[in-house]
Amino acid sequence: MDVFFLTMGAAMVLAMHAGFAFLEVGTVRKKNQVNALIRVITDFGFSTIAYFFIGFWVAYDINFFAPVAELNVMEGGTHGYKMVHFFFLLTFAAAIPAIISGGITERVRFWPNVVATVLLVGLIYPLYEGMIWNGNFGFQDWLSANFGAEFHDFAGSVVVHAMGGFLALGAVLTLGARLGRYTNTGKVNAILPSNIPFLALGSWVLCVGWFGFNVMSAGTADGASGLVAMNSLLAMVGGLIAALIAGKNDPGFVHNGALAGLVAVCAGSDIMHPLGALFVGVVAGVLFVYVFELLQNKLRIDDVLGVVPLHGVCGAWGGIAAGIFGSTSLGGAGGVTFMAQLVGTLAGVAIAIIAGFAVYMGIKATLGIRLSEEDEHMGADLAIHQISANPEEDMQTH
Amino acid sequence: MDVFFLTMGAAMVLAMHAGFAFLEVGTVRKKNQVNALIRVITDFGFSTIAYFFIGFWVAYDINFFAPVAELNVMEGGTHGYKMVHFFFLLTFAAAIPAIISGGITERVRFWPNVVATVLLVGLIYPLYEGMIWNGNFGFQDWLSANFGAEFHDFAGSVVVHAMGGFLALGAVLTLGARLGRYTNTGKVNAILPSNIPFLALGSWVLCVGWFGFNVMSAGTADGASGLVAMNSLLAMVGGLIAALIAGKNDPGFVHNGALAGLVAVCAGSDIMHPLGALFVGVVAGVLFVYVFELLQNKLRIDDVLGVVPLHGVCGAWGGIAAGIFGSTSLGGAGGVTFMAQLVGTLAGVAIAIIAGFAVYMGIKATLGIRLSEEDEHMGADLAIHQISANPEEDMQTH
Amino acid sequence: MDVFFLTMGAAMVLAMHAGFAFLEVGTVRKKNQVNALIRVITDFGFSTIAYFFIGFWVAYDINFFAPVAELNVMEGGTHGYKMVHFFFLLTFAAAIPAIISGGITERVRFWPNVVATVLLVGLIYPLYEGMIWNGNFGFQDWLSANFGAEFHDFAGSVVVHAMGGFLALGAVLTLGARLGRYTNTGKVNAILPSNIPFLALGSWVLCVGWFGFNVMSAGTADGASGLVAMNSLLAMVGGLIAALIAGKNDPGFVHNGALAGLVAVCAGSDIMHPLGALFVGVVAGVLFVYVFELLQNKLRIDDVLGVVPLHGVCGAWGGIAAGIFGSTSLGGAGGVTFMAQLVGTLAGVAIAIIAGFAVYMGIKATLGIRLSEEDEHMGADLAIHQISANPEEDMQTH
Amino acid sequence: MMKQVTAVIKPFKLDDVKDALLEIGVSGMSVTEIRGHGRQKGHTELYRGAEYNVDFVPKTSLSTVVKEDQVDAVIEAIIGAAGTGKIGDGKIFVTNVERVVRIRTGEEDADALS
Amino acid sequence: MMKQVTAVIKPFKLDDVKDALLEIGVSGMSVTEIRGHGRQKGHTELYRGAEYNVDFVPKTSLSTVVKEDQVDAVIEAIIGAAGTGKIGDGKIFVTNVERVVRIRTGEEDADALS
Amino acid sequence: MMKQVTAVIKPFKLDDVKDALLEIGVSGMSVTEIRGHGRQKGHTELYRGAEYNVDFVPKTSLSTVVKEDQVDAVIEAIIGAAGTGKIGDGKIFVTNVERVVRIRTGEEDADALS
Ligand SMILES: Nc1ncnc2c1ncn2[C@@H]1O[C@H](COP(=O)(O)OP(=O)(O)O)[C@@H](O)[C@H]1O
Ligand SMILES: Nc1ncnc2c1ncn2[C@@H]1O[C@H](COP(=O)(O)OP(=O)(O)O)[C@@H](O)[C@H]1O
Ligand SMILES: Nc1ncnc2c1ncn2[C@@H]1O[C@H](COP(=O)(O)OP(=O)(O)O)[C@@H](O)[C@H]1O
Repeated sequence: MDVFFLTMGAAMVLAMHAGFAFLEVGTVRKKNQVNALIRVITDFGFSTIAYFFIGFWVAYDINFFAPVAELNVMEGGTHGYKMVHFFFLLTFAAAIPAIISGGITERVRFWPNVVATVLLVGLIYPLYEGMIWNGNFGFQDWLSANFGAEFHDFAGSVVVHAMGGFLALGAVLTLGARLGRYTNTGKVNAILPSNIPFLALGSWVLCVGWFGFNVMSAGTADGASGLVAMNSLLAMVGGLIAALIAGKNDPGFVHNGALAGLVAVCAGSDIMHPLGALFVGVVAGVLFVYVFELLQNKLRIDDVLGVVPLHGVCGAWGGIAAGIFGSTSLGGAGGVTFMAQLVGTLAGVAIAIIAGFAVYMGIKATLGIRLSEEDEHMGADLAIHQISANPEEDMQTH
Repeated sequence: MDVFFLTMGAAMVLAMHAGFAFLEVGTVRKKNQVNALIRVITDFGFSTIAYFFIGFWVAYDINFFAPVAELNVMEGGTHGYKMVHFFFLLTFAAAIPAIISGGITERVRFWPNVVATVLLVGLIYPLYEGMIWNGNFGFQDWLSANFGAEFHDFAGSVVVHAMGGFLALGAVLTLGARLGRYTNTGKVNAILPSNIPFLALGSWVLCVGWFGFNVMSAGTADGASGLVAMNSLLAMVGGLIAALIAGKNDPGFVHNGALAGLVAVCAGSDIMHPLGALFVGVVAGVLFVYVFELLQNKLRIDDVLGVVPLHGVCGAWGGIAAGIFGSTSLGGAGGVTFMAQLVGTLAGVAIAIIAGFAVYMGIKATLGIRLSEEDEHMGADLAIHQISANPEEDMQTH
Repeated sequence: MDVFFLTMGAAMVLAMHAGFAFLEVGTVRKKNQVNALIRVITDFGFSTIAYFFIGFWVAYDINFFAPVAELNVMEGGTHGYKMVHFFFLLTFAAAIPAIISGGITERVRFWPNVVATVLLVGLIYPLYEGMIWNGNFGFQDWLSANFGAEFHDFAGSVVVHAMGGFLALGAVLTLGARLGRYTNTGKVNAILPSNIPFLALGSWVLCVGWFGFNVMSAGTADGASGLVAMNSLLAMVGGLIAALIAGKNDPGFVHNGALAGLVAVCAGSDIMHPLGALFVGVVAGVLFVYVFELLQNKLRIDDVLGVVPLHGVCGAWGGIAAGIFGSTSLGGAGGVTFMAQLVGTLAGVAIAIIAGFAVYMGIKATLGIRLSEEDEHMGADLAIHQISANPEEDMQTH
Repeated sequence: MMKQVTAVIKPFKLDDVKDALLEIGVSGMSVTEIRGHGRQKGHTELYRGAEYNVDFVPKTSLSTVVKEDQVDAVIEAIIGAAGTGKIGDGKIFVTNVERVVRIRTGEEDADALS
Repeated sequence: MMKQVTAVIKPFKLDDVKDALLEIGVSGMSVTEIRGHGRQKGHTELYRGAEYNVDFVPKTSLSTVVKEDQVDAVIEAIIGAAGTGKIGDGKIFVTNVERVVRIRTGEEDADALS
Repeated sequence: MMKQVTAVIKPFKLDDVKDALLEIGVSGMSVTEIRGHGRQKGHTELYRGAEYNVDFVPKTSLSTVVKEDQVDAVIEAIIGAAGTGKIGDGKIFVTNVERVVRIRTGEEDADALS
């Protein structure tokens, strides 16, 4: 039964990776679409390997290297619940490179990016994941003792999203902006997306899959909570409406606004009141629009899909918001404290920022991280994959 | 358990909204693709708000404004079954504007359309929904007393589809045809769809999601019925094959024919024999093709996606067909009468037609409902969203 | 409960048919996209009819022609478990023409192809399916007696994939290569795919749906096994990484490589150790790349999507691999023998090859199977469906 | 002598211009999608808060090769069919063509155009 | 003197024509996708029961600027490679070019073409 | 007399060339996406182990009709803006235009260009 439950959750979050892929395909220029697709599926592949052989053991001290007979997975036993739990949690872990991918796209080299994926999913992410979700290093106990509660992150606003989003900050800054994005004279050149329908498709797939991400985070079918489902729904809706208005009907903002709400609601979706969730979503939608514009146009950080504002900032907001709207005084279920949420969130953000710079600077110094100017100009599709997104058509017109 | 069951159903029907979006994106002209996408997701957003704050209360007298502690949703209680039930039923309610959207696309103004969405999902739809599915106003009792049975609409052939489809009639007629669609000299100008693969994608998503729509209408995992699944399958197949043949291999007809069968089978899918369901689907497929051509070319009603024939006519056919093929004499499970089905269906259709004209005429008179000629000519994408569907490419060639 | 379980499985495998459609749409030339879409959905329709009226009865001796009251499907009874089981197994059966479709696309006639579909899904496939999964004809008993175990094919590496893939061999050879593909002087002309993002979309849908294909093959929610899920995951990942490397970053190879791993893991996913599954996937990924190139470029067999290597060769490899990695000596759960797997696999492959030639040669001789040169040149879209994939755009530029 | 008359027009006027030309007996024409820059200004697109100016507007270029004595009629027909009176209606250019050959038959000049 | 030879041909003949031109020493050419109207008729599309006539057929326009003495050879090569004998094979137009400049070097006329 | 100056340039140089022309007072221009064959070679694509040579490279053709006395300035501006010094920078062709008409007003020649 619970195997069925988690399988559905895992399948839905697996589908989200297709969502990440299409969100990126739609946003990049046409000459980088193939690369976006291959990079996302390849990252998923190497994430699985890294998490299977190292990461899951780092976070939970579990591995699967005994013969099947000893793993107690057959019908008499647990039906392999641990295995499907691995699958489910892997789809979360693999979201880390999928998130970062959107920030570094259109200029990153292929294999060095795979190395980063392995390091992040095998080591960095499980480190923090284990601290929060497995009580490793006594961090949760310390929070409990000092701030009255553990850090509550039900479905990963911080563990997954803020972690991925702020890891991307180091990655994006290490890589630098795409050619021609910002001029020396201070001008900001717009680089237009190739395909809004693909962007929207990606967003829809992510929205739908997210209900697996959140509801199935309960772990067992009997633990599944309608509150989580309703809160996710309302935060999503709050995010999309807020981004629609703040973003003046812009398709990029609307479709990412729904995701902003979902990112923010993960942490407290099991304890907030639906009205609280709606409010959290609205704030996330607005936050996304303004921080996106701030980073891109004022701070000149070329985070292509806006993953720092989307996953980083909205994720951190979600971690903190759980401490506000989860409290009984605001109609929530309680059991959280503002300070524990704040400290837990800041710890995650700090680890992410530091690790992001460390990993990408390290790779830059050793393997090189960025495409040559010529390759970037030609596009990653032809440079790395020797094929364009619409080969039949491109052969005719180019 | 049932929370899990309904969550899956809700996620599947949520996905159907992406299906509505792509069916529309593929059918409209390229200059209106972005608008179609944004309108569908925005409608979903405001539907949620309207149904959460008003509609669900109108239909079922339930709201969620007490603190979490009092809502009895945590693990000891019902696990928030009511909440996920709200989510599930919302995805039905939100189908109303999604259906209408396909009829009024390419010329409707943005915010006036949102006002219509709120009125329809907050008031009109829940009114009839409550009458049928919650026994409000004693309508079902009256049917029982007079026609030997309640009106049986298992998964909403009439409550959702005929309602949406016939609401669209008033909307489409109030708006009028797209510029250049029909000339004064009596000529019918074809307006070609932009993208058949997107149209087909939308149809596939709707088909798959529909099994959530129908099977999960049982409400509980133990109530789930293989008969519903099989009947839905056979009606879908009947509809697509009939539309393929009647429509002479046309991709628009084939892919909508599958939906026509599914629309028609909703009402009686839990009581008809599979052969009955197959037949109901075949009739729906043929009906769709002929009524579509009649409306478009003879009656000169510019219902862009054909939602009146698809949801309206096939939905009404489904309501009535449940009274025919649900009877034991035709191998069905019985418990329905032809007259109750007929009267229930006609009541729904009448409410829809009247309300459709009332709401859209009202909005037309007060806010205005239609884009200016100039905006319609330029396309809703540039006019409302200042961006086209393929901005990178369009910047180069326009 | 189990009805819910299998409904989810059936819906997921139904979605895979959309995956087949888009994998094909993306790979063919633009002038054949509409035809690919219509052919896949039409094949699904006629498969349902054939399997409902004949095939299911051929394989399992079950039909549904009694009145509902006698079918014991209502709430007191089995909830129609058999019916949803039919639905689930139908989605497998319908995969046969969907697989073949990818090999014969761009040149096959429409209605003769439907005839082939009906013959294959109504007769040929259920024959072998019944032999393996229902013990028909005493084949399994004979294997048991002679080779120490029955032929184990948990989720259809051979029953579905090798069957479909090797049926396609006869179909492809009977049809011959597309015009201009190979010249008399021995030159191999490349025919480029139209749309890599659609190809990738198809692949992702297939990957996600596959977890329904494999996990739900257990048949009951309590039988669901985490081992199956984990093995499927690792084989998929092994396949994609291997194809990435062997295929030198090619998008076609990467996205099909994931499927190659999944094809191969079906048979033994319930008994192999995860490391065995990973290895089986890696081999499948490499096999796919090399056999594809061999067939296309050396043997000059114009199997457009590469379904013979993908489903045929990798499926056969999966059937045999279950006999190797399923054994306890390699950490598996045991209960299989290498010889039973080998003989069972070869039997399937032999039936497929013979039946493929018989059916397609027969149709060629009677109805004709191939488009006229002129139609093939114009494209199946205009020739058969009188419409192109992007009508609005094509009307402007053609 | 043969002349090529090339008209840069608004895309949605193509059908009208084509019909007008066929009416006066023009036997063939070739059409290309182009983008033009002139007095008519392009529009502005906005994406996620960033503005993009589209400096070119879509235009259609239609050209037909005719005998010299038809040139005036052709110009008149185009002006009649393509004009909206608004900026951006486009321009007509006349150039000299020295030789015309029909590929199918090898016919030359006036014969190749009939 | 330099001449521009422009050929309107069937799209699938482009490769053959290109090869034929390269063979006789043509150094460069430019190609545009166009749509043509002439004796060859367009097809009809049908969508959901409504008919659409496609009045233009896809054509490819290939043009090369050569020295005057090469014109005959170029025309011959095109006729040889582009002909199918069916209506719609297309036409060749020859016009005068007064000046040619190579952007990279500033070379003019014959030098710019070598 | 009026002349048409047509420049085949690298696509990413279009904005620079347009700006340079506007600066010297050119009032209008038309632009087409073309593909060119010349000394600059196309690239190779690889799909599933099969190689495809792309024989044409994407180019942009920009043409403007100006009065004869502006031709030298226009050529100079184009050379200045479109040159990268690498093979494939493109060519400029000058041809004679006998007549220009503005569709909107019917104005002819120099008036039609102002
Ligand atoms: N000097 C020119 N040379 C070439 N094409 C021109 C020239 N001037 C205008 N055009 C073309 O004619 C189109 C219409 O010109 P515009 O100045 O906008 O309006 P109008 O023709 O009404 O004066 C332009 O978009 C451009 O394509
Ligand atoms: N008078 C013309 N001016 C410009 N282009 C023409 C003319 N006549 C024909 N063409 C071009 O040549 C193409 C072929 O012409 P068509 O009459 O169909 O066949 P054919 O060249 O074999 O007589 C047309 O589609 C059109 O693009
Ligand atoms: N003889 C020609 N006739 C027409 N177009 C030409 C000719 N030669 C070159 N071109 C065009 O100019 C482009 C650039 O020419 P190329 O020989 O590659 O470089 P360059 O101009 O630097 O010598 C070609 O791609 C083609 O479009």
